[in-house]
Amino acid sequence: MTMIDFSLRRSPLAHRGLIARAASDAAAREAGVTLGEQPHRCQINLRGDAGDSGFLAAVEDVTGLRLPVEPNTVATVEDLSALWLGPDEWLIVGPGGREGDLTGGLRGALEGRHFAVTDVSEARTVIAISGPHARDLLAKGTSLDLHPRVFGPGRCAQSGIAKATMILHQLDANGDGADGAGADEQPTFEIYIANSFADYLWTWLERAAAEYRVAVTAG
Amino acid sequence: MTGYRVAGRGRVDPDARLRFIFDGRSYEGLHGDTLASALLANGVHFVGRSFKYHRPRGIMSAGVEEANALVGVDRGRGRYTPNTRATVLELYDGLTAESQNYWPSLRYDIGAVNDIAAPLIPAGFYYKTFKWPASFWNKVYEPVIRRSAGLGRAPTAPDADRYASRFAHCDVLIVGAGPAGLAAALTASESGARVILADENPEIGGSLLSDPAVQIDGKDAWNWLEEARATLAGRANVTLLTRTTAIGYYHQNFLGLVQRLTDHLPAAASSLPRERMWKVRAAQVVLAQGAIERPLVFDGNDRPGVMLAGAGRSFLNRYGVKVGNRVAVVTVHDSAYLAAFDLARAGAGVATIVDLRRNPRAALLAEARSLGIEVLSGWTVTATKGRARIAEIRVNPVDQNGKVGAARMIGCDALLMSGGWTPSVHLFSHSKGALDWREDLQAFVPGAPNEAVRCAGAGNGTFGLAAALAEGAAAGAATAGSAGTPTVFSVDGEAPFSGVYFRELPTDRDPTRAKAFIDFQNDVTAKDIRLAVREGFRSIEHVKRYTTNGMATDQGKTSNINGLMIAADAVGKPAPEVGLTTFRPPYTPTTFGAFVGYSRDAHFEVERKTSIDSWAEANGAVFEPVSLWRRAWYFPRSGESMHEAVARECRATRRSLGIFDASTLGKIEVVGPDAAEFMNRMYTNAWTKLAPGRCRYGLLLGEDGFIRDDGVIGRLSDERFHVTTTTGGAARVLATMEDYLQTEWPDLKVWLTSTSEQWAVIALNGPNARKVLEPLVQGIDLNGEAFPHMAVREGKICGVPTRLFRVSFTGELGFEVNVPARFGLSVWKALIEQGRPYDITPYGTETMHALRAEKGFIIVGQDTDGTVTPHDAGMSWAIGKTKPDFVGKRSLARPDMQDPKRKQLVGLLTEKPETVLEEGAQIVDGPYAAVPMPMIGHVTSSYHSETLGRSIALALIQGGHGRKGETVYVPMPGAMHKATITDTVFVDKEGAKLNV
Amino acid sequence: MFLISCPFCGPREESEFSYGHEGHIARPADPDSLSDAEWADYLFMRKNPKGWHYERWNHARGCRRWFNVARHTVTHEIRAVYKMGDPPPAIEP
Amino acid sequence: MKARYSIFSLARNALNYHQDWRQAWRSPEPKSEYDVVIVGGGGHGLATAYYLAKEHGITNVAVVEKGWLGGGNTGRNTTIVRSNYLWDESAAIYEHSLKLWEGLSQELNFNVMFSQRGIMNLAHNQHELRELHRRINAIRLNGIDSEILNVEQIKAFCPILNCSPTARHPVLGASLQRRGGTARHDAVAWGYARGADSRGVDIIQNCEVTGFRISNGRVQGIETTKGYIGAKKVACVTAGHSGVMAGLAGFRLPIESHPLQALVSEPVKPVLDTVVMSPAVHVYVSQSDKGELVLGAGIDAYNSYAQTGSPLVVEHQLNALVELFPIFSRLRVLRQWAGIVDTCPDASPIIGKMPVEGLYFNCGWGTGGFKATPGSGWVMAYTVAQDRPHPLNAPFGLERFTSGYLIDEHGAAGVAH
Repeated sequence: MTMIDFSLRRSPLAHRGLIARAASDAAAREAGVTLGEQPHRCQINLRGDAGDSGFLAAVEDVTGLRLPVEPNTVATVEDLSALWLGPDEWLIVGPGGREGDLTGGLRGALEGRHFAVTDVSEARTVIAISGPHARDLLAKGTSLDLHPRVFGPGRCAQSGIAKATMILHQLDANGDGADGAGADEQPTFEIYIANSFADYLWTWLERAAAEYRVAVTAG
Repeated sequence: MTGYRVAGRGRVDPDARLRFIFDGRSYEGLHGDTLASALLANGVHFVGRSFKYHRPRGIMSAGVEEANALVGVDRGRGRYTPNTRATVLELYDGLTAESQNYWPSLRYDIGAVNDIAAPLIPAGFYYKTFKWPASFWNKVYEPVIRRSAGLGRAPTAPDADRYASRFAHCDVLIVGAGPAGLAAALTASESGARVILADENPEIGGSLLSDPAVQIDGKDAWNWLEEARATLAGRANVTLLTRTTAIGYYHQNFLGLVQRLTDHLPAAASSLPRERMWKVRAAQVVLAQGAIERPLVFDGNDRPGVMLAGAGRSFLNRYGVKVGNRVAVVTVHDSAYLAAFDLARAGAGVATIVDLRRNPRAALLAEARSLGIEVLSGWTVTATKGRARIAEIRVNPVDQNGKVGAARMIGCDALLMSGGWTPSVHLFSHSKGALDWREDLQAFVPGAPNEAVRCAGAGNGTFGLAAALAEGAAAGAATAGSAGTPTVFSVDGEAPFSGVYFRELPTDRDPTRAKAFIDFQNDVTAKDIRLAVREGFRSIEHVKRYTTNGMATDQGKTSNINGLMIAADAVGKPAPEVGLTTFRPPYTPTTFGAFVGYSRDAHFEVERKTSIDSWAEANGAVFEPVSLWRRAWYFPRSGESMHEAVARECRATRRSLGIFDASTLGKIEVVGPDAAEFMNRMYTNAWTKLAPGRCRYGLLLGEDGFIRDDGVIGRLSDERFHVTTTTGGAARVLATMEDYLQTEWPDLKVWLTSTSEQWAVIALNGPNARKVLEPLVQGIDLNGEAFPHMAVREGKICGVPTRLFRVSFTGELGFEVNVPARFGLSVWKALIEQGRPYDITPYGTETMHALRAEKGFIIVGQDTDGTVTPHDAGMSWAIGKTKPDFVGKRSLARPDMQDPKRKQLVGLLTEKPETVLEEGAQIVDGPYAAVPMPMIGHVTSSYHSETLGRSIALALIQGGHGRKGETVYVPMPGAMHKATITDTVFVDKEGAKLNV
Repeated sequence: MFLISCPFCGPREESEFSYGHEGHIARPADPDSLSDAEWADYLFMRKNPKGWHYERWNHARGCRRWFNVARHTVTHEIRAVYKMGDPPPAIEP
Repeated sequence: MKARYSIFSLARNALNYHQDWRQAWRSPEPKSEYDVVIVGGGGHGLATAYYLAKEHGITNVAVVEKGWLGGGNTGRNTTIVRSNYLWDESAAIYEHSLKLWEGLSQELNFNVMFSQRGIMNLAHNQHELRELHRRINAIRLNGIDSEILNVEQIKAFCPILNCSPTARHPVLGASLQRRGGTARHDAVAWGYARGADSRGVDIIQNCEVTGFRISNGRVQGIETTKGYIGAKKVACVTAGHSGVMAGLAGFRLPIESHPLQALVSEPVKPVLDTVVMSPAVHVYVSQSDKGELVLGAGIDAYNSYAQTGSPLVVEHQLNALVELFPIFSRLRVLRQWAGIVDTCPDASPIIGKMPVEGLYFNCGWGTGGFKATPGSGWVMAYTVAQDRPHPLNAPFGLERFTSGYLIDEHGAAGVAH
């Protein structure tokens, strides 16, 4: 794996100084909505035939992930997740730095099949939205129905938000057990947004959230 | 307490007194009042002037149907709102409002001469005159007409408020929280269905708010209402929205609701939006919009003090205000009696009830007698008197043959009228549901639906409280599916509810002279309607458009049906055959801002920025918008003009080294065993033989054969192409590729992935480009033989992975450094550092354009306009001659594509080297003196060439390829310029500078 | 605003889709063999029916897949949504 | 010949309270045969009838309309009239039309309220500015009035426009055609109807065409809901429904029908005395003599014959309006509606002969038909009378789609109007 000088990396929202603006944990707990950037995430776009069990198996060997074939769902194993983007398209996400070994590993394992592995880690940043008003805030920008009966933890969708296009992922409920109860009152969403739209979307979110108590979190 | 306030009545708070100002005078009202009820409590009826005749007008209703009482509300700078209906304007402390459409004052209005001139200006008079002399229309007539146009005045400052919007999804959306809507909501929400209940009023209840005496389930209406509210509020699956108007009903149960959040508050927190647009997608819809009372049509029915009977009752029971101390009533319907009785009990003297029906219900007559109210049954009203307020009515008996007897005058200070009730079918009509004519109601009611919708209550033609509750409950149960069973309600003390319907009331006077109004705001009278029909306007749409009936701000809520009945009578056909004008959104006038929501200022549209944008900004770049992007246009140093800056940037690049942010280019990875075949079919060029590691300029056409996009395409391996597109074309090209791949050639084994945002692209151009790169690049031999022009290599720069292209859009030795976007800025900075010894110069899009023009490289969309073929552009070389097919190939063979007279791209050199032609200047053959001049083409690109020290231009000229050396003329404002046609390459024709 | 059921992602709002016009117009396999009139017919001539229209939509802001829709051009009822290559369903007029 | 309209006839009729006005046109039953039957009682169809009678002496003519006169796009459009088109062919036909507009109220003895308040097209970026110059230069050399305004001149001409350089789409320049403006749409239909009727043309409303009778390649007449009507020649001028008519006649057209939405605000005292159009932000607006702001925007993307559109389009056009005129934000939408326009691949009309002998079509005006009403009717009358196109409409034949000689006016169309 090639050495990359991470100190040179700069997220599309770096100029907003979000870390410096981050609220205290207490303030964040009180907030109606929290917003934060999670800047450097490994993102691999994977194309292939979901009907080809060999393809699915090969991907599982490399990533440990059983690619989700149910639309709008996410498979997660430890720090890797696979988001369903389409009938033959997934986004494999994980901690920054995994790009090299994942792309290499996948290309090796899929040799001879009709597939495409494309590193798009640099194409989008991630904005995390949490809190009791998270759904209300998102509803201002997206026409997706985010009601717990319809969406909920472990689901994802590509859609529009305000005048941008996003990938939305609702995380599994943290701390409140797998029943998702916590996710109902305090859901956490992640928006994958293209770099060049990130500044627009961030300022839009802050403005739309103004009528709730909003706090910035450090990623 | 003012003279007209009735203690102990209404839902207003007698202890919460509010001051407000109307037309400069200070008044007192109560919390819970509307401006209208507060004015009436102060004895003020005369509140405005009508649109055409400027007649004095009073409050005629208690709701959204108000046509007269429109006021301007002033909440300070950037917060002036005209044309607000006083009847729905909630009172707050300090409210400041003014009446409209008069000069100099409401009471003494010059425009009132129109009322005297009325005989000269009947419906449509303006079509018949103002034609001579022709020049007078624009200079004299129209300016005068425009001076009298409009109602309120427009705001003069930008809106200081903010607006919100959101999407919402539900199982059942219920519009209207009157008895029917509440019954539907209570039932539907029992089963846990997601229910949204919306009502335009500040509180739920609808007609119950004006009918406190009636009993539901053994409770007084208002107690039952409070319990219903509590029940609904207690259900997590119910969203209760008051002050929320359903404005439009669109396809597949998509409805727009506008919620008013702050207009009722004296002052609101700045974080609070003024209004919120709810965009609701509902599985099922229940419409319970209720009904609107009809005015009666008689001479002088518009005088201040004349109002709908139901309104009189609402003002009393809901707001604790009696509309007069000596009230008269004229009616064809039972419901008006209720207003009379309630007013009498409240101590307002009720003079008389004039009932055109010969035999009203005995029960009503009995109660009237017990309250000491005189009932004239079988009588009519033929005139009213009084200036700023009604003082007398003229009444006459009508015998069974319709003969009108001798008149008698009755004094009064208010006249309540009821012409019966019209179901509100507006939203149902928006949804394209069919409307059925109900002869008994003389009204349209919902028929066959076009969406998943049910109607209930008065809005469905189902009158009476018990019936409305039952129908609402049934609708609620049905929408909730099998889960729901209709709640059953018992009702006591329900009033009778029946009536007949009239057009103009019978009169003993000449009806052709009567001013019997139908559309109060637009001053349309019964005789205007008859005139329109007489002149051949026999369709209701023609009548409406000719007379403007129903086109005022109330959109015909009180006038459409009366207009239709009179038109039908004049045409001599049943009403449904004459038709009903379609109801159109919005249900009530809706603030522009509510539609706009957050899309203002910076958020009106996305502004895309590259990873290097912040450096450009910090270094004084001037930006230009390019599609959604903002791009550095040029980098002026202090005191430099644009021309000087661009000249310097050009010089530096040609002589040493320029650096340019090309990150906005679109990038697509085309991957798979059939990648080359796919490229062969999409682009004009041949790709099979392109070796991995090499690049080629690609040209993309539409099927019509015209140039759509272009870009350099690198082959990374046998099965992987790195395609670049124009900045504006990025999304379009990928979509087009996916279209062909998925719909025409699904057999091809190819995947397409956008990498536009993955890569930052830094273009280095100039003789010293290689020198600067060499020390920073690892794993790539930059030597000319190892890395020739039009090649691509993968390696590292500054330790960062790169796709390094050796390409040139300037004609100089050039490289395009693709690095992962997050490293774009730091690599850019590193190159700037490394380039200092060579005076590395950042340049913007203007210099890029000028340099490429010197080389005759086209810019799609500037040198082409969607009508240019590759041959026209002099790029036949880009067409793979041996290929059987590619997108657009067949169209190139059409006769007009072969025409030698087609406009072709050429170079132009002006006779005077300092003359820079205007881009978009037209080209002619001769130095014509006069227009029209036959045009043979136009200038597409034009610059001062710093390299040549003179101007250059590219142009599309008829048969241009065959006219090199010929002279043409370019007429520009103030001058006719002479120019010579040349080829398109002005600098380094043999391309020597590239091969180093 | 339509509610369109993407065959892959499920029901989504019209704003996520882009319109692809009349469907089932296959690109000629050998365009060179067509007369100018036949080519113009393929390029430009359309049924433009008042009634059921078999048309293409692209889930542009979603999975980027193209698919077919049978929609009524007066009532806007969407009767069928089906994948590229599938035959148009028969609908009585 | 019926009584002329004038201030004097108004005064005379006022004396007896307007009881004696004669009907503006008759409502006759159809004859068994006509020399020419015109399908479509909109502005273009009625103008065709009027000029057939007036210019070519052909008066044995019927206009059949399935609904009420002017009930289609004539009565639904935003009434903009201009001739500032890029290509010579377009400029010629629209300018011919504009010249007819300038005398139309007198010609028809019916005030169509043609108001030459000027049309201002805004440019918001370098590309638009370049295209603007190209268009204006071409228009000028074609002898048509047009001028370029810089930002200062724009501010002076329309002070309430947001000309801030920091706007998301800053105003960089504009073109102005002072002779352009608006007219009263209904009056155009009514004026032509009255004029045609007085020359003997039968105007037959509520008469829907259900088919064409065609034998050996020549049209014989039309089947209608009022029975068969014979015709030596049939002219279809049916705007949004041209595709349907072509289907009945057995051929297809390069046309799609789309909804075009418009809206008006509540009336306010005059603040906007010109027509402002902005292709980049997608809106155009004027203020009517009643005080209402009249707005339009682009078409809905999909085929439709339902006169409704997506609220998204309305939302976008109001976003654009408030961006250009921030003071309008608190005004209110009074009424929104849609018409059905037939769009051509090159955004230019089709006027001429069809594959069937004796059958003529005038369609494909897309979003720009109203302004062309007089000129369109004038050339259509010539084409029908002479059985060959007038030089003004010769370039707009169906053949161009085969030969490739398209007259691409997408740029000129900019936003729909």
